[in-house]
Amino acid sequence: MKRNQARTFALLTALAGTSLLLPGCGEQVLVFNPVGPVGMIEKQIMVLTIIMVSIVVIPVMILLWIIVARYRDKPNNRAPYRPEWSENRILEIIWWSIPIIIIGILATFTVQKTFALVRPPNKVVNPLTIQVTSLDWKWLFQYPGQKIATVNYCEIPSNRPIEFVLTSNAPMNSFWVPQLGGQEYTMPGMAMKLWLEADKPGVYYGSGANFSGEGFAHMHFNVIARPAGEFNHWVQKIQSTAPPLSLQRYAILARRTIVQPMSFSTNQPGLFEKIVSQDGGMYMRRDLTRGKINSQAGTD
Amino acid sequence: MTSIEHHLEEHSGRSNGLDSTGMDEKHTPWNHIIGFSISLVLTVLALWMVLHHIIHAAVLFGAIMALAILQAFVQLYFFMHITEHHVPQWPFHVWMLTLGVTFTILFVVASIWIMSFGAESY
Amino acid sequence: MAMADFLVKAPSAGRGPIEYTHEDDALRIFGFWVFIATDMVLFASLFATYAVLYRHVGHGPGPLQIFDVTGFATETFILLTSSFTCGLSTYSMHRGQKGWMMAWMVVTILLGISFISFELSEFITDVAQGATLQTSAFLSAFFTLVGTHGAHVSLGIVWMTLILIQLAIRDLTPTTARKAFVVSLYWHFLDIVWIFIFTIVYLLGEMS
Amino acid sequence: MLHNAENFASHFFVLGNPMIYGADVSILLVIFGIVFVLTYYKKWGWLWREWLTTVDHKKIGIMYLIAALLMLFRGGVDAILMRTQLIMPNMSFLKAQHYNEIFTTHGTIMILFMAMPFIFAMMNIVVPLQIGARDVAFPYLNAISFWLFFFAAMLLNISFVIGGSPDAGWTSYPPLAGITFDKGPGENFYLLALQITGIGSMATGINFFVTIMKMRAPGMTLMRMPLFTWSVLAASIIIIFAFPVLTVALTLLLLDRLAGAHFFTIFDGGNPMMYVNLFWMWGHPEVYIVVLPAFGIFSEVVATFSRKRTFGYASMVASMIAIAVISFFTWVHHFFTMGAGPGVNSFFAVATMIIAIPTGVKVFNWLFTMYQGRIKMHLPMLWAIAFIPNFAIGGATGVMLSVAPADYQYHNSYFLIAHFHQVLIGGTVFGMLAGMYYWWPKMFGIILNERLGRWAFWFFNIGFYVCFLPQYWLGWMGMTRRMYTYSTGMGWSLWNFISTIGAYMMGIGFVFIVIEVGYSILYGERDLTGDPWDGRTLEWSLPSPAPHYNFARIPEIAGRDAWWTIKEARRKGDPVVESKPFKPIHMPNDSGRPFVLSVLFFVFGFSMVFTWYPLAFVAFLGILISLILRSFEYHTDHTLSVEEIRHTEEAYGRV
Repeated sequence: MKRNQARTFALLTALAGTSLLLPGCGEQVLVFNPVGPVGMIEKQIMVLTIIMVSIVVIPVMILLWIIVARYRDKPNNRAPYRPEWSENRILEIIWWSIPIIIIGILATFTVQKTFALVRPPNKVVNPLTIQVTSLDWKWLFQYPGQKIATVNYCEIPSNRPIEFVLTSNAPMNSFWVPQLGGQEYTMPGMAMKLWLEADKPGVYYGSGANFSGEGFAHMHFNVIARPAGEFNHWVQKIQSTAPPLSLQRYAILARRTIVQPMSFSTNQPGLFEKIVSQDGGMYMRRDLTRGKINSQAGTD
Repeated sequence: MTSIEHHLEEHSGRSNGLDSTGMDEKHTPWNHIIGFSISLVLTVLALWMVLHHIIHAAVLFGAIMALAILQAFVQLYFFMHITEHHVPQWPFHVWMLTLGVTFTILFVVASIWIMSFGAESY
Repeated sequence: MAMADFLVKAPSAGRGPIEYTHEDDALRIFGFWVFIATDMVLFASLFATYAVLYRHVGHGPGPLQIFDVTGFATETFILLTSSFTCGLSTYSMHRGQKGWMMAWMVVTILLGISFISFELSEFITDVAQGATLQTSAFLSAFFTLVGTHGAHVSLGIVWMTLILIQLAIRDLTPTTARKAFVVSLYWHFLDIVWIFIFTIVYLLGEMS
Repeated sequence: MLHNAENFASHFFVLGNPMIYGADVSILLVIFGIVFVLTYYKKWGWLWREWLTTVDHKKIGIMYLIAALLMLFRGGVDAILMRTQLIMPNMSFLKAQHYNEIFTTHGTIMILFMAMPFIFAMMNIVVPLQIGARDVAFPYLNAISFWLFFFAAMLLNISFVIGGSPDAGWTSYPPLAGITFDKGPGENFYLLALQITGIGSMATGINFFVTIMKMRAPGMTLMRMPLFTWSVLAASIIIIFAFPVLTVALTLLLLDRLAGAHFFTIFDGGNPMMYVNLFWMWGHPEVYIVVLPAFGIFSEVVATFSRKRTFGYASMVASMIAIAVISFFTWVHHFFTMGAGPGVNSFFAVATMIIAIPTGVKVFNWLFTMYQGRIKMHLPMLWAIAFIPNFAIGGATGVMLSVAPADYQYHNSYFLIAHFHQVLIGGTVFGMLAGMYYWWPKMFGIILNERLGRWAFWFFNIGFYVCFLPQYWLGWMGMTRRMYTYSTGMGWSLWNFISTIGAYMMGIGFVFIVIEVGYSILYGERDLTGDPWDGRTLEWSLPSPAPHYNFARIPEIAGRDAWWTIKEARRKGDPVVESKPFKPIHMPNDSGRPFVLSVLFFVFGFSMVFTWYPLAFVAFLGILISLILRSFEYHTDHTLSVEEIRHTEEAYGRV
């Protein structure tokens, strides 16, 4: 009876281990199917971490299994019993030093990649700037270079770095497109920068990741990556067919509603900067001028 | 019996402790007078330095912070008798204060660093 | 192991001061030191908030417009002096001079009251000029930091008065001595906090 | 007039939701039930004298335990409701607003009103017994701590039926939690309840720090202290330095909400991120406050049931102190995605990883405590062994999260949810349950039923993996936390379904624990020896339950595992004679004031929630007056005569 329990226990542990270590297969496991350099870097470091922590976790599971099975208190257990044995310098040195080495390696990569991710993923191609505003409960994307705007979806050219400049005109949220790369908060009174890039054309799921109230669960959007030509074509189409984004329309957008995707043929010049700096916000030392310079550079 | 009881029992002959003077052997409280004088001097110095902008702002800030820290130690030493060994809490209260100071500096400095978004050049 | 043995060794021999006579009192004094450490971190958080927000003046006045050098210098000297008189009170207590002890406590309380009056009048002036808690992040942080210190001092005044009464009723006993000693620790600690308010809030404000 | 009254009632009472009407009715029924039972059996006086006014650490610990279990139930029901809503895509079981309230109260209650009192229960019951003390350093303050916690818990829970629950998440980030976006009283309930319980927790931290530092029995040096006591010491240090920050964060947010200040608003220069910064300065150390005592319990349980000395005692102590201090250097890992710059993120990422080193060392030390021992599979040991794989995975995912660039992908996703449930349930809850089973005989003199306990264990443990392992997967699939609904097409449905099944299994596990406790009270095996597990530390040298003065004679400690050493000596036929005569014992007087004071705090908090300032002022005056009255109270203890002690000891058969 007791033996059975130990076996079930071990089996369970092994199952738990393997299910965690299953390779990131399946297209729906988004973070393991990145389509751009940023997501790729993040995937690599995730895989590296999983391998490194396994160096500790797997031996722990095996040791636990062996020790519990061997040193159970049952009659006729001939395993040694040394109740006073409680010190062993060599063993302790081993398990102080192995984690230190592992953490050392991880720390090195972490610092390196943390600094890498704040730089444009691709220095050759001119970046495109998209200004993202999280509203209650929708996403507004403004293209300062193209002078268009979209709501709850955004189109990007593939193989070109995108500089997302993020703010919020509502409770803070977080801008996350898992297949392109990790998220960053959108915060009122601030404009944070997030570099992403898509290698392949496609439709990528994006969502607000930080809870922002009642409509939060509906704040998802698609990022549609197209080859440069098609993207330019799309821009022209929006410019010629969609209605303009007036201030009144923005005021309606800013209300607490859930809306379908929309497109606008113009963006309000300076609207984004106004959102950020309204009510005395914008106390970061990196001011918007850099964003402006970049957005001009990003003009086609 | 705890360590305090143990310690105090050695002196249980003393009923009210009125005769115990600890460190204050002399009749004039020189310790307090010295401490008070130093604190006055330090305060006036800091005030004077700031009102006359004697040095560059960054250095000035460093200087007045140094004076403030010095003055805190004056209070701790001359008035709060932090270095007194003959107390049951020795030295644990010094440890706690040291930890407190560490976390104080950490919280203030790190908050400024964290909240200066994007100040770093990259 | 040698270190550990050292840690629990009873304090070295020698006559302890009156406030340590009973174990309970000694424990309370220790507990109060630990409380001072927590209060220090409480003020640290307020200082951190002030440091982060003090440039965020919004549409309201900045430090230079509202700080008055004579005002805060006077407050500082009053509080420094009260810390000194409070120290003298403890000194008299250790010499068994209850009369002097109580007299110095009275002086300390009076100085504390005048400190609070100056601070209040400073606040009233600010508010009259339209610089209120609601005006800007800077002013919220300023009023909260300085106000929290002021609240501590006010509490200290009430507390010291209560102990003065107890001294009068119950004479100088190990218990009342412990109470007086604890409130004096509190008072000196508040003086240290004020030194940093003086430096970081007022002097830094004058520098900006 | 009538309209005004109606308007008031509709805001004051939460109307229009059948679930809340149900809660109203059940609350009333429970209150009537309690009042009836107490009156019928004439137990009001007993309740007041024995419990409400007690300053005995053991009784306070028991009250903490009961409160913690009740709150575990409340938080667990919240969890079951949430998982039911998420069992299938597009469910309409709960509305968005209701779901938001439920996950907010779930998190708040589980962390502050379940985990905290649970560890306080263990601390209170065990620490003085383990160090050979008669009580904690400040018994009266200890009672205040408990009652503040209790009434704060009531204040938060009452929001469900009066005024409306908080709905901005347990972290309550502004501006969402600010007055602009959240006008209702729910957030006020959150802020005031946490503030009140926070004061109590801070006092507990100071109390236990002083107790452990100054009230150990002679001969018990720091390096001879039981590891649970060490873990409580480490946790107390964290409490002392972390809780003031919470106090400030909550006060500032409250000032924003009630006094129109601009700390965290988005107007006039306020900066919401400063709240996030302050909150996690407390929030991260808080995680270690609740998990370190669990580590301590595992150390005790593993050593006792392996019948072996703890392996690497010095390492265990060093790692706990290291964790306590480093835990203050890591808080930014809760907001790597805030864009504070790569320098900040790198520093805090590396500091976070460093914590994994001492934690990993502890796991190996537990394993090697079992190695070459004789492992008895009693309930506490079962939970301790189950903890190890659990915590290995939880720790590993913690390291994965600490890698800042990877965290950009994990943050706010179900991966994070799975991680912290794995460490908080697998660490804290497993630890506290192990502790509850372990010390239950010491508390009540009854051993909990083994068979029912095993059913509870297997349901809870398997349910745990079934519930949370799929959530790692969901996180990788892009599902974010706090979504009240999701649509098909993302591939989330299956995993959510499995996860919900796991949650139900854990619920069944909890029901088994309740049945087990009830059954054991009625038919359980009595512990007459005082030492049912053949324990190693001093608490097992006392009868179960221990007399109110704990130790008739304060023991002299000659080494680590004090009680084991004495028993070994006896086994070798070297009788340790307790020849010292009894001495009179000073005991603190019971007092009703902590209870009254806390009621006043409750009234203060409640009236602040609804901004009834005159009432709040009256309550505040009441608080001041009761503090002043205490200051003038000089006869706060009494002496037990030698006769009384001898009489009690004879009743235990110990003379």
